[in-house]
Amino acid sequence: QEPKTGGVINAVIQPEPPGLMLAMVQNGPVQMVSGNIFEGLLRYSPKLEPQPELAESWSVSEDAKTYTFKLRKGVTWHDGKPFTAADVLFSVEMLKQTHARARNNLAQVDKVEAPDDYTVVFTLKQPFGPFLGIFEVGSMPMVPKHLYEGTDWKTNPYNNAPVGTGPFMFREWQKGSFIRLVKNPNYHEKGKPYLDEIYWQIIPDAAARSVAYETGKVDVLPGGSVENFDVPRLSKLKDTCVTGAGWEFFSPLAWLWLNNRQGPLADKRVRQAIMYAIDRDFAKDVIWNGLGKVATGPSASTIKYYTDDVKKYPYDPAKAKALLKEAGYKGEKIRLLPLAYGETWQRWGEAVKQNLQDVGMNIETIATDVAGGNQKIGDWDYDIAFTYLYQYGDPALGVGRNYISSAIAKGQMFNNVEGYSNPEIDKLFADGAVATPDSKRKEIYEKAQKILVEDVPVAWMLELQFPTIMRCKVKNLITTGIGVNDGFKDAWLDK
Amino acid sequence: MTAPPAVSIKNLRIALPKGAERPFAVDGVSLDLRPGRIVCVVGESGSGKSMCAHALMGLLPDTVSVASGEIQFEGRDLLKLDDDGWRDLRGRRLAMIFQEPMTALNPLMRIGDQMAEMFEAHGLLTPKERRAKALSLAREVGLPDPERIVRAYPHQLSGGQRQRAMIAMALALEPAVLVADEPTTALDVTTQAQILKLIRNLQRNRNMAVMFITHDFGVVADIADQVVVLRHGKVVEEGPAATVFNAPQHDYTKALLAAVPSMDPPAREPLDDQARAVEVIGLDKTYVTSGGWFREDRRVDAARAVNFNILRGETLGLVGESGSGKSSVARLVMRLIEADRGTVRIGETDLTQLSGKALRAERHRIQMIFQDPFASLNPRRKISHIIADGPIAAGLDPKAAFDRARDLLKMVGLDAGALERYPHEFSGGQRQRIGIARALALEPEIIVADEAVSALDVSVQAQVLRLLEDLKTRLGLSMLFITHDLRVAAQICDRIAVMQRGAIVELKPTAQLFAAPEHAYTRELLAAVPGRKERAPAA
Amino acid sequence: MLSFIAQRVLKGVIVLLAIVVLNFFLIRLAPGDPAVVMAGEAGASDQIFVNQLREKFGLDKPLPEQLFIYVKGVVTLDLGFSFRQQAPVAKLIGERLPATLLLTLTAFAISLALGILFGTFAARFAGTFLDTAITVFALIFYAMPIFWVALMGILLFSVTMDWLPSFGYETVGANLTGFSHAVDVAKHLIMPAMTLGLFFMATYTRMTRASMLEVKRLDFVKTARAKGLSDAVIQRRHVLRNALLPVVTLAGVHSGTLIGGAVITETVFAWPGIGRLMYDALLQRDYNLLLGVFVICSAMVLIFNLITDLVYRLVDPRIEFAS
Amino acid sequence: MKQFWKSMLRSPSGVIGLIILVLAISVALFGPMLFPNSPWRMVQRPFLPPFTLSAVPLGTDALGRDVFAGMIFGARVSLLVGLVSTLVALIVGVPIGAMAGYFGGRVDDALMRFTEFFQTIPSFALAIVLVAILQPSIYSIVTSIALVSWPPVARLVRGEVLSLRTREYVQAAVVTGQSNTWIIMREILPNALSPVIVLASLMVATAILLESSLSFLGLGDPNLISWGYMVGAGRTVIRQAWWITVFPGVAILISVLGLNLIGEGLNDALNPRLSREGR
Ligand SMILES: Nc1ncnc2c1ncn2[C@@H]1O[C@H](COP(=O)(O)OP(=O)(O)OP(=O)(O)O)[C@@H](O)[C@H]1O
Ligand SMILES: Nc1ncnc2c1ncn2[C@@H]1O[C@H](COP(=O)(O)OP(=O)(O)OP(=O)(O)O)[C@@H](O)[C@H]1O
Ligand SMILES: [Mg+2]
Ligand SMILES: [Mg+2]
Ligand code: NI
Repeated sequence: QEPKTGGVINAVIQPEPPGLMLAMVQNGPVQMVSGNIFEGLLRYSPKLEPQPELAESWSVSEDAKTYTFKLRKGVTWHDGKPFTAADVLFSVEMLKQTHARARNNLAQVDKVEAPDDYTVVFTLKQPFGPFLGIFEVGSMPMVPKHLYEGTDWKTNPYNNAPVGTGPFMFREWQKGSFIRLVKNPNYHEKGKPYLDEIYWQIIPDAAARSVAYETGKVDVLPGGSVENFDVPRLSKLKDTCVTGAGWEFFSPLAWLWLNNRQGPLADKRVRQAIMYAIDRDFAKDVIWNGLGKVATGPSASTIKYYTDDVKKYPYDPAKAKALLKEAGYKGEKIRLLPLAYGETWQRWGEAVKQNLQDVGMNIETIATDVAGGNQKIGDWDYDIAFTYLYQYGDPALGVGRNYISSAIAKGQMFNNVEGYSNPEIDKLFADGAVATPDSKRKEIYEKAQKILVEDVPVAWMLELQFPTIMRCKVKNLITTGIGVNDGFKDAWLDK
Repeated sequence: MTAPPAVSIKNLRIALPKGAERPFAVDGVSLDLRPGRIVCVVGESGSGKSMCAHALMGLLPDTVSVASGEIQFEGRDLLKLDDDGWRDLRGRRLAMIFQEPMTALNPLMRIGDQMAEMFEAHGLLTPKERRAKALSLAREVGLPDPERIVRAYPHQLSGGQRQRAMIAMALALEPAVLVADEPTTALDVTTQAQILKLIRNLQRNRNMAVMFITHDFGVVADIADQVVVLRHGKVVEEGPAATVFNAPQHDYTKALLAAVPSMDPPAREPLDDQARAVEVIGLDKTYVTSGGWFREDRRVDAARAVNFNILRGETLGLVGESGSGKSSVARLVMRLIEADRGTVRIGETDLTQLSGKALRAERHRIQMIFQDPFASLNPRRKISHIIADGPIAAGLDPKAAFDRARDLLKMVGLDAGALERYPHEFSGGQRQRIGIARALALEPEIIVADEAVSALDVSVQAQVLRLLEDLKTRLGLSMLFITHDLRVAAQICDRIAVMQRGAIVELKPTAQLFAAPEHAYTRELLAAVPGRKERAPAA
Repeated sequence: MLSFIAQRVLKGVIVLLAIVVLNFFLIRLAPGDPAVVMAGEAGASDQIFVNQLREKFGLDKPLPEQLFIYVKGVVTLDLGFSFRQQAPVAKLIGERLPATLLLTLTAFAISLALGILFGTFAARFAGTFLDTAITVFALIFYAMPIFWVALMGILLFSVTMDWLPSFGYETVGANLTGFSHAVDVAKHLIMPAMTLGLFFMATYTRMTRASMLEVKRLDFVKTARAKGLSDAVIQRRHVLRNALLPVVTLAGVHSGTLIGGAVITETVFAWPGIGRLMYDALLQRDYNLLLGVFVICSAMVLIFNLITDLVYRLVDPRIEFAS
Repeated sequence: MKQFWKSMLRSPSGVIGLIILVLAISVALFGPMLFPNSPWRMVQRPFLPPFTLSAVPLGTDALGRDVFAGMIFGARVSLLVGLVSTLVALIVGVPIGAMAGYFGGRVDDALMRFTEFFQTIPSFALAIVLVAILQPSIYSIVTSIALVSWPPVARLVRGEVLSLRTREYVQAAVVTGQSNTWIIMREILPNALSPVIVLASLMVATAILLESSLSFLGLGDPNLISWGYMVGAGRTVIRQAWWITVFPGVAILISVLGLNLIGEGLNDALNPRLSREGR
C-alpha cells in the first residue's frame, strides 16, 4: 500500500515530560516525544541490526577498535543550519556530561575525530562488543552545536523549544494539556514524514486515557499508557489494532531486587524458595493479560546471547516451603517494596505478597511513592523490591551492571543494589564486553547466565510487553526495535 | 356601653400541642376592643396573653391551633380568613408592636425602608411617596433627627428609638386596632414612661382600639381604660380600670395587686453601730473594646470612682438605668472582672490584692444571686451538685456538703426530693430559690443580688423578696441589692445608691431618698415609675 | 475599609510566610529528592549524575541556607525555579492558575447557587417529604467519593451518550476562537465543575436550611408578617438575606477544602490546573514548585476568605469599617 | 438522656442513620469472625461476576480475590479510620477551642491564628503531602486526616465556649471558688458538646471519604483492605467488572449517608428548639 500524506495524529503521553531536551532529560515520555524532534546516528531493526539514520554508512576496523561513520549529506537543523560532523563531536562531549547512560556507553571511547564535515571516527581503548548498539536517538541524540556551544546548557532557552534534525518540529506546549509537533518540511528523507501534525495529549488518569481512546479523542496509546486490565477490552474495539512490537531494543525485564546482604535473604536457599513460591504464570496471565513471557534468567530472550539452558524455577510452593525450612527461616519479617507505577504494579505486589505468605513468609508491604521507593532501594533499605529495567540489546549494556561487584554503590538504584558479589561473575562480564569474536562472547555470557540463575541474586519475573494500541488507520507506526520512541517518521494515516 | 366594639373576641380557645403543660393556652376568652379605648390584658407569665394577641393578628405559631370561638372584626370572623385575607388586614387594619425592640427589626434594612414596607405590602403610594411618608411618621413619633434616622440601621438606634420606630410602622396605615404585646418591658423606666405617653396620645388622636398586654400593674394603672385579668388561659376578672384596682372581685386579682410592691419604704432600724462588711473605695472600670490594628478602640466608663460601704446586716440598693454600670460594679465587687483602680475590702481582707488560689479561698465570703433563673443553673447538673459543688471545692467532705444542700433547700422552701432533679424540672421562682441556696451554701458574709427578682412574676417576686429579707435577718447577712425597679428597692433596702453613667450620684437611706431626692436624675427616675399617680393598693 | 483590607492582607502575608516555613521543612522530611527521582526516570543513576542534579537544584547547601534563599525569594515575590521543569515556578503556576480558578470558581458558584436553592426549598417545606427528598438528594453527592462521581459522569456523559468531552480544557487542535471557543471550554468545564460543585452542594444545602429555620424564628420575621407582606417578599427580603450571611462566610472558610478537592477532579478530568501540578510536584519532589503551589493555593484561600468577609461586611451594616 | 433517645428516635433520619451505623459497626466487629477468609487470598478465577458462585457471592476482583470478604474486612478499616481520626481531631480540637474561648485575649489570639493557619492550607492537599511524607500506613493516614480536620472543631468549640463563658451558671461556679479546669470540664464543655457531637458524626463521614480519596491516589495502607482501596483499585477495570467498584462504593455511600442522617437526627434531638417550634 502506498503511504498517504497528511493528517493529524493524537497520541497519549504519560506522565507529562519535564522537558523535551533529550540531551538533558531522558525519562520515558521525553524520549517518546523528542524521538520525533531529535535523531541519532543509527536506528535498530526489530532484530536489533543497525540501520542508517543520520549516519549513511559505517565501517569497523579489523582490530574492532576504530568505527568510522559517514554522515548523510544535506541534513539541516530545524532552524536551517546544516548538520555536520562538528555537531557529532559536540554532542559526544555534551552527552558525556549530561547523559548518564551515554557517559557509561562512551567509557570505552579513546577519542572521536572528524576528518571532514561528513565523517566521524570513534577510536576505542579496547574492543567493545556492543559498541554499534549505542547510537539510537534516546541513547545518543544529536545536539545542535551552534545553539549550545558556549552557553549554560541548563538554562539554554532552546531547552524549552528544542531544535533537532528530526521529522517533526516542536511547535507548542500547553502545560498540563498537550504538546504539539508539526511536520518538518525540509526533512532529509524525501517524502517523509507523512503526517502533518502530532498532538501528544497529557491525560493523568489511566481510566481517563482509555476513555479518551474509546471516544475517539486519541488514536494512539503507546505501551503502558493504559492499565493492562483494559488492554483486552480496548483491543476488541472496532478499528483497533494492537502490537507488542517496538520494545526489542529495550526488552524490559521485571524482577525483584533481593537484598543479599542481610537477614534471611542472604541465604541462597531462601532466594531460591522465593523463585519457587511465586506463581509467575499467574502474574503473566492475570496481571499482564497474557502479555510478555516468564523470565528464565538475567537476560531477556530478545537479547543477544540469551540461553534458556539454565536451572528452571517452576511454581512449586511445596519445594519453596522445604527450602525455607532447610534454610531455617523462622518467620522473620520481610519488607516488600512494590513499584508505584500504577494499578498493575500494585496488583502484582499484592499477588507476590500473597504467594510468599502462602509459603509461610512474613511479608509486610511498605508503601511509598516513586521518589521514596528509589531512595530506599538506593540506600539498600529494603528486603524485596520490584523493579523493571531496560536491557538495551546487549548484556554488556543492560545486564552486567546489575550483577558485577564493582557496580555496588550506595545511593544509586540501577546497578548492583542487591549486593551480589561473585568474582567469577565479575570476570565473566569483564571478559564478555571486550571479547571477540561473537562466538566467544556467546560462550562467556551463557556461562554467566547459568551461574546467576543458580545463585538467584534477584528474582526474575517477566519479560514485559507493553502493547501499543492504535486505530487501524494508523499505518507503519512501529518500524524499528525502538518502537514509538523512534519517532513517527514512517507513520501515515489511511484516511 | 359607648361605641360598638371594633373587635370582639368570643369564647376563644387555643389548643396547645400534646405534651404541653395544659391542653389550652387560651380557654374560652371573650373580650371587646372599642375605638378610642385601651384594654390592658394582665396576668402572669404563661397565662396566655401573647396567645390572645397573636390570634388576633393571625400570627399563631404552627404548633398551636384555634379550637373554637370567633373574632369579629368589621363584620367578619377573622378566624375564617384565608392567607390573603389576613395579609390584607394585617398592617392596614390591624397593627402590632412587639416586646423586644432589639430583635423586632430586620438588622439588614434601613429604618426608613422598613417603614416604607408597610405601604409596599399593601401596594400603596409610589416609592418616593413612601419615603416621604416614612420621614413624616418618624417625626410624628418623636424620633430625633428624623432625616438621619430613616437612613440608619436598627443597631444604630437605642432601644427606645427602635420602639418608636416600631410604633411609627404600626401606625403608618392608620389601623383601626393596635395590639401591643408588652411593648415597654424591655425598656428603662424613663423611656417606658415616654413610650406609654406616646401610645396614649396617638391612640387618642386616631381613635384607635388598643389591646395592651403587660404584666406590670404600674403600667396598667397609667394607661388602661379597661382591664382584663387572665389566669391559666381564662379570664378571671374584667372591668373598667378604676373598678378593678379599687374593688377587685376575684381572689387572684386581689393577690396580684397585693403582690405589687409599694413605693412607700417601710420603716427600718438604723444600723449605724454595726461593723463594715464591705468597703468599696474609688473603683474605676473602663471597658476597652479593641478595634483591631487600625481601628480606634471603643471605651465605656462602667464605673467611675465608685465609693460605698455596707454594714453588717445591711442591704444597700444600687439603682439606675440600663447601662449605668450596676452590674459592672457587682462584678467588680465579686472580682469577676478586674478593676482598673480601687479597692474592695471584705472585713479586713483586700480582695483586689488576691489572685489564684488565695482568691478562690476567700471567695466563699461573698456570694452572688443572679438575675436569670434559667441561665444561672447548669442544665446538665443535678441540684444536689449545683449546691454542693462550692462547699466541696472549698474542702468540705462531700457527704456533709450534700447534707447541707438538703438543709438549705428546706430553708428556701423546697423539699429534699429536689436534690436529685435537674434545673429544667423547676419553675422560675423555684430556680431562683435554688440559686439562693447555692449562694448560701458557702455561708457567706455578704450576698450580691444582681436583679435577682426582675425576671419573676410579681407574686413570685414578692415571695422571693420575703425569703431574702427573712434569710438576711436570720443569718445576719449583708447584701448589695441591684435593681432597676424602684418599688422593689423601696421594700428591701436600708440605703440606696443611685447610679448614672458609671458614677454614684446619690446615696441615702431609703426613706430619705424617696421623700427628698436631691439629684435631678434621681427625681427623674422616681417620676417615671409607672403607677405613681394611682394610689398604690394597701400592701 | 481600605485599612481593613490592608490589615487582612498583612495578616495573610504572615500566615503565608508561616506556611512557607512549615512546608519547607515538611516536604524535606519526605524520603527521596528530585535528583533521585530524575535519576530514576532517566534509567541511569551514577553518583556524578545525582550530584550534578543536587548541585543544580541547590540541594547541596545546608537546609537553613536553602530556607533563607527561598524565603528571601518569596518576600520579593519570586517563587523560585523548578529545575525539573526548567522554568520559573511563577510561570508554571501562572500557566495553570486560570484553569484552576475557572474550575473552582464555577464549582463554588454551582455549589452555592444550588445549595442555597435547595436549602431554601428544604427550609420552606421543613418536615415534609420534599424536605427529606432534597436533603437526601444533596447528601448522595456528598456521600460519594468525588472520583467515583467523576468516573460515573464520564461513563454516562462521555462514553455512553457522547455529550460531553471526558478530559482536558478545550478541544485540542480545534483552534477555536471567540464564542465557539468559550462554548468549547464550557463543555469541557461542565463535568469537572459539577462533580466538584455537587459535592459541596450538600454542605450549603444543609447550612442554608438550618440558617433559614433559625432566622425564621426571629422576631423581625413576625414583624414583617404583621405588616401584611406577602410570603414571597418575607422569604426573600427578610429571611433569605439574613440567613445567607453565615452561609457565605462559611463558604469562604470552606474554600480551602474546595481547592483541595480540585486535586482529584483535575486528575480524573485531566484538567490542566494547579491541583495536578501540585500532585505531580509532590511525586517528583519538585520542592520549589510544590512550595509555590502551596503558597498560591493558600493565598487563594485567603483571598476567597477576604472576599466573602468583605461581602459580609458590606451587606451587614452591623459591622462597621473604621474610616 | 431518655429524652434524648426519644427525640432521636422520633426523627426518621436519625433512626435510619442509627440502623445503618449499627449494621456497619456489627459487620466490622463480627464479620471477620464469621467469614475468616483473608480478603487478599486469590480464591477463584479473576473477574468472576457476582451472584454466580455462592462461595464468592459478590464476585471476584482482578486477582480473583473475594469481593465480599473485602467488603467485610474493608468495613473495619474504613470505620476505624473514620472513628479514630475523628477522635484524634476531637482530642486536638476540643482543648484548643476550649482554651481559646475560655481564656480569651492573647491565648485566644494565638490559638486562633494557629487554627487559621491550618485552615488556610487546602486541607486535602495538606493531607496528601502529609501521607506522602510520613509514607502511607494506617497511622499516617489517621494522623493526616485528623490534622486537617481539627480546625473546624476548634472553631466551633471556641464559639460555644465564648458564649457559655458569660453564662450566669459559669460565673456562679467562679464565685463559688471552682478552678478553671473544673469549670471548663464540668460547667462548660458538657453544654458545648451537642453541636460538637453533630459535627463529629459528619467528620466520621468525611474521614471515610478522605481515606478513600487518598487510596484513590495510591496513598492507602497497602497492608489493609479498605472500601476506598477497593474502589480505587477497581476503578481501572470498571468497564469490564463494575462489581469491584460498585459494591464498596455503595458501602461508602450508605455509611456516609447514614452518618449524615445521624448528624441530622442528632441535630434535631440536641437542638429541640428547631424541631419543635416550627415556624
Ligand atoms: N410555640 C408554642 N408551642 C407550644 N406552646 C406554647 C408556644 N408558645 C407558648 N406556648 C404555651 O402557651 C401558653 C401561653 O403562652 P403565652 O405566650 O400566651 O403566655 P404569656 O401570657 O404571653 O406569657 P409571658 O408573660 O411570659 O409572655 C404557655 O403555657 C406557653 O408555654
Ligand atoms: N464586657 C463588656 N465589654 C464592653 N463593654 C461592656 C461590657 N460589659 C458591659 N459593658 C458596657 O458597660 C456599660 C455598663 O454595663 P452594665 O452591664 O454594668 O450596666 P447595668 O447598669 O448593669 O445595665 P442593665 O440594667 O442593662 O443590666 C454599658 O454601656 C455596657 O454596654
Ligand atoms: Mg408573652
Ligand atoms: Mg445589669
Ligand atoms: Ni436526661
